[in-house]
Amino acid sequence: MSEECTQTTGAVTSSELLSVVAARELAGRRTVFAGIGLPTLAAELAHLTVAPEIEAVYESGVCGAHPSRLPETIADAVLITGAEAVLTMPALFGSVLQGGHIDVGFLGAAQIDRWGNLNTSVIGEWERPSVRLPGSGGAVEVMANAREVFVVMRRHTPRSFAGTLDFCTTPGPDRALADGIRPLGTGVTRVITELGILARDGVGDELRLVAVHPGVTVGQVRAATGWELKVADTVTTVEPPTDAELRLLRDDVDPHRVYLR
Amino acid sequence: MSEECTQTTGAVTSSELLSVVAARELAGRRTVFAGIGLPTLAAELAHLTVAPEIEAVYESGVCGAHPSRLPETIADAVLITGAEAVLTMPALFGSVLQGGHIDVGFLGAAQIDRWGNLNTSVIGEWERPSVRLPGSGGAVEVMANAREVFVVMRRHTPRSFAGTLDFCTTPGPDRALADGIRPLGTGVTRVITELGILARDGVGDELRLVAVHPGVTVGQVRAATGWELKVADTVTTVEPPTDAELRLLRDDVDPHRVYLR
Amino acid sequence: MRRSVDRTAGKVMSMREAVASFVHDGDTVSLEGFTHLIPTAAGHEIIRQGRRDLTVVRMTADIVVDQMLAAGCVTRLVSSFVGNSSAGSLGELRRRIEHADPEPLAFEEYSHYGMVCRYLAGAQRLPFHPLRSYAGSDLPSVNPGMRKVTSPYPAADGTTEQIYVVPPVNPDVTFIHAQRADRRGNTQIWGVTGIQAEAVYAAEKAVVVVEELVADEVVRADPNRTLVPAHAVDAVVLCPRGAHPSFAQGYYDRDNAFYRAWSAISKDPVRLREWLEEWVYGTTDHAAYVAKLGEEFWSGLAIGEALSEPVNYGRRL
Amino acid sequence: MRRSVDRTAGKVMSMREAVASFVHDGDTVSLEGFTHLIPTAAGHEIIRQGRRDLTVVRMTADIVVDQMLAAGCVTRLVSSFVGNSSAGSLGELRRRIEHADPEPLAFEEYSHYGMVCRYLAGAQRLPFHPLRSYAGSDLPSVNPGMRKVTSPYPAADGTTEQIYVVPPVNPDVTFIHAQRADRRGNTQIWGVTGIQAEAVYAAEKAVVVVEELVADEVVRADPNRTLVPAHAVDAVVLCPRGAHPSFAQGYYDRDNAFYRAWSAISKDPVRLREWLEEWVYGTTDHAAYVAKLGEEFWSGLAIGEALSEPVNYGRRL
Repeated sequence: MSEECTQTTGAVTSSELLSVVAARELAGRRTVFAGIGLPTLAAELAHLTVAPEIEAVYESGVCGAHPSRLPETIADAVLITGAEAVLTMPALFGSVLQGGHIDVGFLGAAQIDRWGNLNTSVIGEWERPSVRLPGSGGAVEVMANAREVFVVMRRHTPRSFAGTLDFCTTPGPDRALADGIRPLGTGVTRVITELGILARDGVGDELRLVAVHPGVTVGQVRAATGWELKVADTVTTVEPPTDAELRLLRDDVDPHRVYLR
Repeated sequence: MSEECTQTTGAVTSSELLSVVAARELAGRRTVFAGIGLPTLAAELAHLTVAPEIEAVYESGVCGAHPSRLPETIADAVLITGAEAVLTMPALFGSVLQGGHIDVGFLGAAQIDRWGNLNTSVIGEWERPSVRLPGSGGAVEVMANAREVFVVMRRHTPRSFAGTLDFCTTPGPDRALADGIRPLGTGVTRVITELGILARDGVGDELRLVAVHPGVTVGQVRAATGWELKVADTVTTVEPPTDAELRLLRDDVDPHRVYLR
Repeated sequence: MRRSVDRTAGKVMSMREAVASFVHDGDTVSLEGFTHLIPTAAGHEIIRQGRRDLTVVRMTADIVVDQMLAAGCVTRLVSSFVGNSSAGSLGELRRRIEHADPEPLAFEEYSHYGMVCRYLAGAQRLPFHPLRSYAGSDLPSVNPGMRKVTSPYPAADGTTEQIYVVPPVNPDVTFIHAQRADRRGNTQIWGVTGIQAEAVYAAEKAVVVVEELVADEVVRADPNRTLVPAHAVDAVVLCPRGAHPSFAQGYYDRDNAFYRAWSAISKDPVRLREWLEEWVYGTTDHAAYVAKLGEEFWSGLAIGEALSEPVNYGRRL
Repeated sequence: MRRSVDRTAGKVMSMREAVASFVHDGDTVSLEGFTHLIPTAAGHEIIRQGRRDLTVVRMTADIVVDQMLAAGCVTRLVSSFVGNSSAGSLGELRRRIEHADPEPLAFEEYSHYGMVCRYLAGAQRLPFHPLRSYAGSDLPSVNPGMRKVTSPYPAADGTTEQIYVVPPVNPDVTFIHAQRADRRGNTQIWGVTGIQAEAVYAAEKAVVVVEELVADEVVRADPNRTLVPAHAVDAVVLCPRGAHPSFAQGYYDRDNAFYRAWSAISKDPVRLREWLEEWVYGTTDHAAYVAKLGEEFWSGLAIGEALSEPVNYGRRL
């Protein structure tokens, strides 16, 4: 993707690109609710670069993990041994998450709409879906309670960036307000995809395109989005992963290639 | 109090009498929510006699205590070391007590009325009382949630067995029903005093005199009670503490005379 | 009124006895363990004994649930995540929901904290538990369990505030897997402890399956480690490696290869049936399942030592 | 939105700095510790610094609260038990409530579980927490905080069900005492653990006072022992014997003689004033208070060893 990187570090994969961009967005953040996979990579890379003080909190109750290997699940034994704390589930979801101690929550989804509402339940009708997806897990709680939410979506298509969700599992603050309940968090503030970065500031705000990866045009992103995508006045080009970022990611964060493929 | 005891074991004190009678009432019970003092003595004696399988649960979260010494507080270090479990306060009050796992709760009070409602807050008006008492502690929860409640009152007087409570801190099930809420427990089923034993079966039932200590008349108990006391068709005489009971109490349960005075 | 358990009665029994005694056709059965300490062996014994019409309650409905579905034990599922961890799909569950194949599956869909609050309410005999979830979600439209309550206190800005609540769940029986217990049922768990304690307290009956049955003194040397006290436990089942393919912190590691394999196995109903025949119906009990996997297999999941340091509980001098 | 704590910033400070930084006139201050680990030294430093108009939140308002009342720090008390343990009365508290002497004390009276639920609601940002208490009690008539909510689910018999609720409590600052913490604030407690974790999470700021400041490795060797993680802690104060006359399981025993003595001391306002002059105003800090009591005194509260057995957290091979 970036010529000057290729020589020293090999071709940048999609996982590497998304992890590096997500890590940069964590600058200055303190607590991140990390799912397994790209969010773990991003949090670990941020810890080594832009957010040395960051604490990854896992849905399993682990706080301040210092894993000897990259974890394969949110409750991986290597996350527990040597961690600073392992909390009960009521404490984790009640006091830590709903209590407002999470700065950034990472979420993924099968579908996202222009307000950052997410579908992880079904494709088709809920009662007899064409695809039954895993459902919320803790996503409803992360969206409702984290200060802000980053969404990482590998595939940017009109199907996944949907004009209308098949089902809204995880509502953003706009839908909460419409339901008569004042939301606590900002909802989705960043969506990081293979094409670029969408951003959103708060209640009433739509996602808008703020950055594209090198070689991607605004038109391409618009065409890949299932609604009429708003575009920032200035769309920047994402700086490709640097050699330093890639070396840290490959040699220190995921040397056994658990997630980097 | 009982001549045949005096010779071998010395005079029976009021504490000993109340402890022995309370212990007998615990026959067949499994979990007892024990306060410090007479309830601890009663539970320990019951464990050695009529209820070998009994488990004392303490407000501090201790379950299945095996103290090396008689505890002086509900959180005494000797209750913790060697206990089977020490629970958090939400677990103790929420899951164990409100969850319905306590067979018998022991309570004391400054005042009790004919329905077994208790006052531990004030003598006089709540806003500017003549005596400010400690308040509920966990008594409200014990009454609301234990299967039944035993009350031990050292002094049986018209002031403490009150026609009208100065303040109802801890309501029995009749008052709960009148407040529109279905109670879960039976409320007070036994009141053990220096004069005898009052009993009550359930909702709508008043306390009635069922037994007197040797030498005490029904008339004496009536005169010492601040309402027109109901009396059972047959009032039995409480069997005085046996030598075996007293020996266990004095030599095994409280050899250091923490509570037996 | 909740049962009162005789904590000194003989509670130690085989898995066969525990399932025969405490699981009946039509029961609501909770199996908890969040990634860690999943009571797989309990699920397999329920399959062997051919229970029917069960409602299964499990936050993360994963492989063991897919297996119970395939064995025809389950007509209703209450869950907050229906997937094979991050390793793929549950083939049987998807057939049941997407195609009613071979029969429909009633599904109550919650989120994780919704399930946590249902267990909390169940354990505490509360009529409901409030939580700051579901506002604006489509979930309440397909799940009548999610309702709103108006707070009797004004919000910070003086307005009236509404909040969603969930109802209690009170399983007929809860199974959990744990590292160790004594014969009375005092149960110690470390590592990820999840919602196991609340799931036990919420249930009418509770069965604790353990890696080790230990002497009273072991438990009593560290009472803060006891998350489930004897008075809440009806049966203790000794069943080493009973959480496989899940793991037991400090005992054996997770079988990640099996998780990855399950997507392909479960995608093909014939292959899934063969798997059940060979590994569940074809083994008399979990000990046979463990033996069939073989010691070489288990050595691949072996772990090393990382001991906690002792703390002083103190002793009066 | 709740604060976000930098968990790696310099949090270790003296009690003087912690009180100066986090306690202001008019604040709501929670001091928790249920018989065990009472943060007495924190209360004494608040007295030394002469804070005024505080609302004190403490389930068992005992000696330290009586002392803070006598020092004129407190105008409002939120509590579920106002007594000197089982050892007698609190003289100053009774004068304040019974005779408004020297000035009235506003008092919010709860029960223990009512307070637990207020902390739970505070920690979880809930508008209220339900509990099966107060039905038929006179407490709601003197405490407008206790209100009823109608359950949106029918009761088992089909009728409508009501339940009492309590509002959240969110102290400006919570102080707890604990056995040990690391420099980041990861705090480990054993023995009676009470409501400390929830009291910390309910507060805007939290100060943890510890018997020992330990290396990161000590905490990380037993993460299940950490009840309060670093992200919830703003300051760590090393203050050995800071719970006296309460106790610290595994460190020193309770000073029962002082509890018994307090009834007489506090009954006489002059004697109480003299006690404060000598033991609080007359000591520069808790180290001076400890030294003044003398090593012979402390040897009387010394305890022996009863170590927990280590458990294996495991290590990937």
